[in-house]
Amino acid sequence: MPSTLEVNPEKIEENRLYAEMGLSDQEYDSIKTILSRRPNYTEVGLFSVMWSEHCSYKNSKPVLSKFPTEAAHVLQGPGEGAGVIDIGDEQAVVFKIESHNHPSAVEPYQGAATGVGGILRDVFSMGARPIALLNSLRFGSLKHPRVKYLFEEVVHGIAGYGNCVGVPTVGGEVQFDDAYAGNPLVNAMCVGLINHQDIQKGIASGVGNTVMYVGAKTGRDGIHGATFASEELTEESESKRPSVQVGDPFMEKLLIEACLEVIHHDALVGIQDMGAAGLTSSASEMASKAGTGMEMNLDLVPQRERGMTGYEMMLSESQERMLLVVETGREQEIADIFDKYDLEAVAVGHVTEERQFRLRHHDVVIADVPVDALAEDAPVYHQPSQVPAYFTENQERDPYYPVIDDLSETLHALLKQPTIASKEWVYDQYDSMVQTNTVVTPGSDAAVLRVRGTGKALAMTTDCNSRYIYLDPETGGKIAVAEAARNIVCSGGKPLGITDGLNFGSPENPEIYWQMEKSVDGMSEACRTLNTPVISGNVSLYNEAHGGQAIYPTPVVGMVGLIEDLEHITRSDFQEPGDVIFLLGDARPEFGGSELQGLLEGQHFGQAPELDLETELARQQAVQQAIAAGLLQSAHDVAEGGLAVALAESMFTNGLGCEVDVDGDLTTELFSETQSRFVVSVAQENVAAFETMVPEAKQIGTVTDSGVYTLTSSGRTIVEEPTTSLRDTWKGAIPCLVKSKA
Amino acid sequence: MHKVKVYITLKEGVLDPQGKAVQNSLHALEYDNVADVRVGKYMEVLLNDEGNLDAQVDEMCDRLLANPVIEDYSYMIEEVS
Amino acid sequence: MHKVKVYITLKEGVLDPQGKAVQNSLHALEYDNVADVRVGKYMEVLLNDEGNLDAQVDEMCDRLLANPVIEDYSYMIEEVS
Amino acid sequence: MKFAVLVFPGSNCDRDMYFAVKDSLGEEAELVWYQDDVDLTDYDALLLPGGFSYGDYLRSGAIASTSGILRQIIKAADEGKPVLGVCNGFQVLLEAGLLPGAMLPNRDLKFMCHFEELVVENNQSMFTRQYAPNERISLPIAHGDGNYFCDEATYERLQANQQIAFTYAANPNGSVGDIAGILNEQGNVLGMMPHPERAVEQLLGNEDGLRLFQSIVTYWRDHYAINA
Ligand SMILES: Nc1ncnc2c1ncn2[C@@H]1O[C@H](COP(=O)(O)OP(=O)(O)O)[C@@H](O)[C@H]1O
Ligand SMILES: [Mg+2]
Repeated sequence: MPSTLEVNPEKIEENRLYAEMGLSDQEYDSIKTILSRRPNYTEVGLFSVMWSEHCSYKNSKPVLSKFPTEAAHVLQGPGEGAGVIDIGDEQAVVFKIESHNHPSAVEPYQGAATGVGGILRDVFSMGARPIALLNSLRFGSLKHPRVKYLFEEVVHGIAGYGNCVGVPTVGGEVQFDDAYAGNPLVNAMCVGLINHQDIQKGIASGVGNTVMYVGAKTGRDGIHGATFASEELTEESESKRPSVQVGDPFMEKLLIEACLEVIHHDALVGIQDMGAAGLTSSASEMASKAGTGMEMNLDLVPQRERGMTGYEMMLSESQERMLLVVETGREQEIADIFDKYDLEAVAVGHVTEERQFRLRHHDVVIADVPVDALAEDAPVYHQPSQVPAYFTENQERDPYYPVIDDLSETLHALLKQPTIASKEWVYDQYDSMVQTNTVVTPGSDAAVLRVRGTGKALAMTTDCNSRYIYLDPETGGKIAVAEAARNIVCSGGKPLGITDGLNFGSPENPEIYWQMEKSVDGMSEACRTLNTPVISGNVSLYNEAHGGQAIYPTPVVGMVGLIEDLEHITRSDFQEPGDVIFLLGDARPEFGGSELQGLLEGQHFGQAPELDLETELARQQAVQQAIAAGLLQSAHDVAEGGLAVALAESMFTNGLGCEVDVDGDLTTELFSETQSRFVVSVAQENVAAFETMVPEAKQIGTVTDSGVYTLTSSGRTIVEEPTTSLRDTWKGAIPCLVKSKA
Repeated sequence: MHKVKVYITLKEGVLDPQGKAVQNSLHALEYDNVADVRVGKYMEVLLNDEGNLDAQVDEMCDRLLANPVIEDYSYMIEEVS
Repeated sequence: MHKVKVYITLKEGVLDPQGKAVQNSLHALEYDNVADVRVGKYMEVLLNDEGNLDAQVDEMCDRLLANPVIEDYSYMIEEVS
Repeated sequence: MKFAVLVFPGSNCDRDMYFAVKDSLGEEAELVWYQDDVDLTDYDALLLPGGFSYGDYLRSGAIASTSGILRQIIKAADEGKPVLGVCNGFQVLLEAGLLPGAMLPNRDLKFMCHFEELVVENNQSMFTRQYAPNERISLPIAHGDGNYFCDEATYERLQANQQIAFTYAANPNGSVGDIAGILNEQGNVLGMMPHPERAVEQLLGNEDGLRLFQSIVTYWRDHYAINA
């Protein structure tokens, strides 16, 4: 690019060079109006990244404004590095999710690793110690060699980064569907713990205060990463490969420890990570939020490569960097803290009263623009929205009803479906126990971490069944939130709030925009009913592979819940022979978007299962009450694969057996994915009390020590399978697919 | 039979945290004259002679041995008995 | 200024799980003539000229760059400007 | 009894070790930053925790093993003080030459984290005296480079001197002789890949690891506390 760097403002306009950086003619014109002159090359760069979808949410803002974000327990909603929720005892939980889809498609190891690094910084920049990582992944079918490579390397990258920094990766989800073949999704979530008094903000207040740069040196990596993340994947973006950043988890670990020390220093005014659009976004946002301006001398920015231009430094997305604002005159005190960790904190500028963003390089002012123009004044687009034809067709279809011959075979086949199969191959590679707080490790409904020094614990999960959302975004959006809450409730928790990762195709396509609107409508309604406000989130658009095939709409829900007493921690596995198994909620013949449909038809169509939020809430409260009363031995929600799969999953950890009786239509009873249902087990002595407390629950069988999974109907045995044989199928599926030669 | 010596290095401009860590450690050991360290991979591949070895090795490097997104490679082929 | 190219290989008799994995992957890609793969490290160390470089490099390798229990090393020193 | 938990840049099980000693074992513990100008003679036992010192760059434990504080660790080991290296701490002890052998990447090259069954091969050491002979215990492992290697002569020596403290019941990583933990010749330095500090509370799985720390304490009381 060196030759274009010389380009003067007139040439930029004449040759529409701004378009190459992702700005439209209109956007360029409004920049000219704001500046009352033509922007120079560096300035066009600043606007192009700050006005990209990734940083400005210009296409998604109108949709995001629908989310409920407030509740008495919310201490910090959307707008800072991460949201914060009170958990009592002057403590709070901090969490956020972030996508790294496009970088992971190009360089899966580093893409996923730096995704983890970025979300960690969002959390510790709030002053919180990161205590857990989760992720939500989507890939095409594991039969394709390229998908297999992406899957292995993404998992490897998440493990490589998370394990090294010493934050346990405790949960997540992985789904496989051809819709993601050309465009995998990699969303990472981080949860942190903080004392109220330590909550930090990313603000640059106090005119004259010093701006300090900490962490890795700036290189040419990721230049234009932010705009790259907002473009569709094309042949060209493959050739933009050098823009992929490389992470250094060791540096991040030092940064975590140093920053958590620095937040206790009273000379610190504000702190923010350099995420997307690096120095540009962190600096301009900190000033804009504080109502100040900022002046920086780029000669002082630590540089990894020789001859870097101002444009390159401002747009670089080198990882593991933080920006601090520090009381003037006390820089050395801050630098000393970082020095202990061999990190350099360098003064690069100062806070100004005049609300300009002014950059000097080699004694020349290379950019001088109003701070708010960058951080606040990006255009907002109300994209047109249109009901897709496929939706109307699906709604008008007769409900899908599957025909199966052999129940046992069907159960085995479902347990083998990669989306249902054990994810041990994935989570065994994650250190899920470091920090020694993980009470429930990956594999149960939600992960549970005790809060050291208290009698409390936190439950956390990520969920999103995108097939339902594809078929019916509004209902599917409700289901995503409800399912996350079910998982929290089954673990003994009370849902507190969510972070959302909105992964969609191009918002400029009215049908995709409609998917986004409707799913956010559904999510918002569920959040209101379940009292789980949205406290943070992330938007990733333009997830389309070569040829414009959009992914399934995938608004991932990350939820955290509070377990008020360690005694309430509940697992999804059956505990003792003799315990009585209950089912909460009846099945209806709902198979649209189900695993069984995918298995039999190779595609998903028809109507998503219905969801009644009041019923959902009532049942969740019933389970919560029963757990609090000490009546439940185990609790598990009925999800993909229906009751037959939920029962099997409940037996695998402890190798027990069960005898369960079902009546009615067997296909529906066993495999329907009707929502708001739970399988719980109750010790003999508590059965009466449980039945009084939850009269809706139906006894369906008992846990046995036979090691055999037995289903009967009208006195006839319909399935009889050794637990070990089912478990082998379920555990072996993914390792087998990974190992198989393409 | 031939022995192929493959050298894999990070592309210029790509961050090499490992190299940095080794360099700092060498400084701590008082080798103050170390100006830079880059860490890469070295592989020895033993090949039975079949077809065009140069073409095969190039292909192997592109497809598997090196990650073209962030790495460069070079190699030397030696005859062995 | 000199550039030292350091080659670190696993000692004979030390199992090389990485080499085995690469070899298996190459076979999966139908390079059937691959008889063996060993994976080691390749480092480039840039040194300002001070004292006896050979002695320094030997020492660096012994103290840090290679682990004598499992690894051998060799190197080449080139002059650069 | 006073334990030092040594913290290197990139250590990440340091706090876990600290809490295990302080809260579960009920003894004194201090986190000691590797560069601090401390005198380790004040401590009765040294613990090298797990993690990724220096990012595990070059070789796991290699860079940490060259830091100045190792001189003090070696001195303490020479004096017969208990020195325990867990996971990355074990790797540091190997790289520093305090224990024989070296670590290679796991057989199937993947990091792995789960509980593994171990066999207590030597229950006579100061670290294992609370275990029964050949007792089977379950401890978490969490490592990518835990494939212990030594040459045959060394292995024979380890066996002859009862230096093998723990083996895996089902070798997960390819280690020579299923080795999970080894002692030095004097028996006062133990390196092990499994994490005893992660198994000191029933809430988190089991308390099999707690007895390792209790062994150190009872040994120390028997030998020193009388004079103290
Ligand atoms: N889908 C969403 N729902 C709610 N809040 C969101 C959403 N997307 C982004 N946000 C909020 O907007 C703010 C800016 O987000 P983002 O740009 O992703 O953060 P960062 O700059 O740290 O990467 C954050 O507070 C984030 O929580
Ligand atoms: Mg951020």
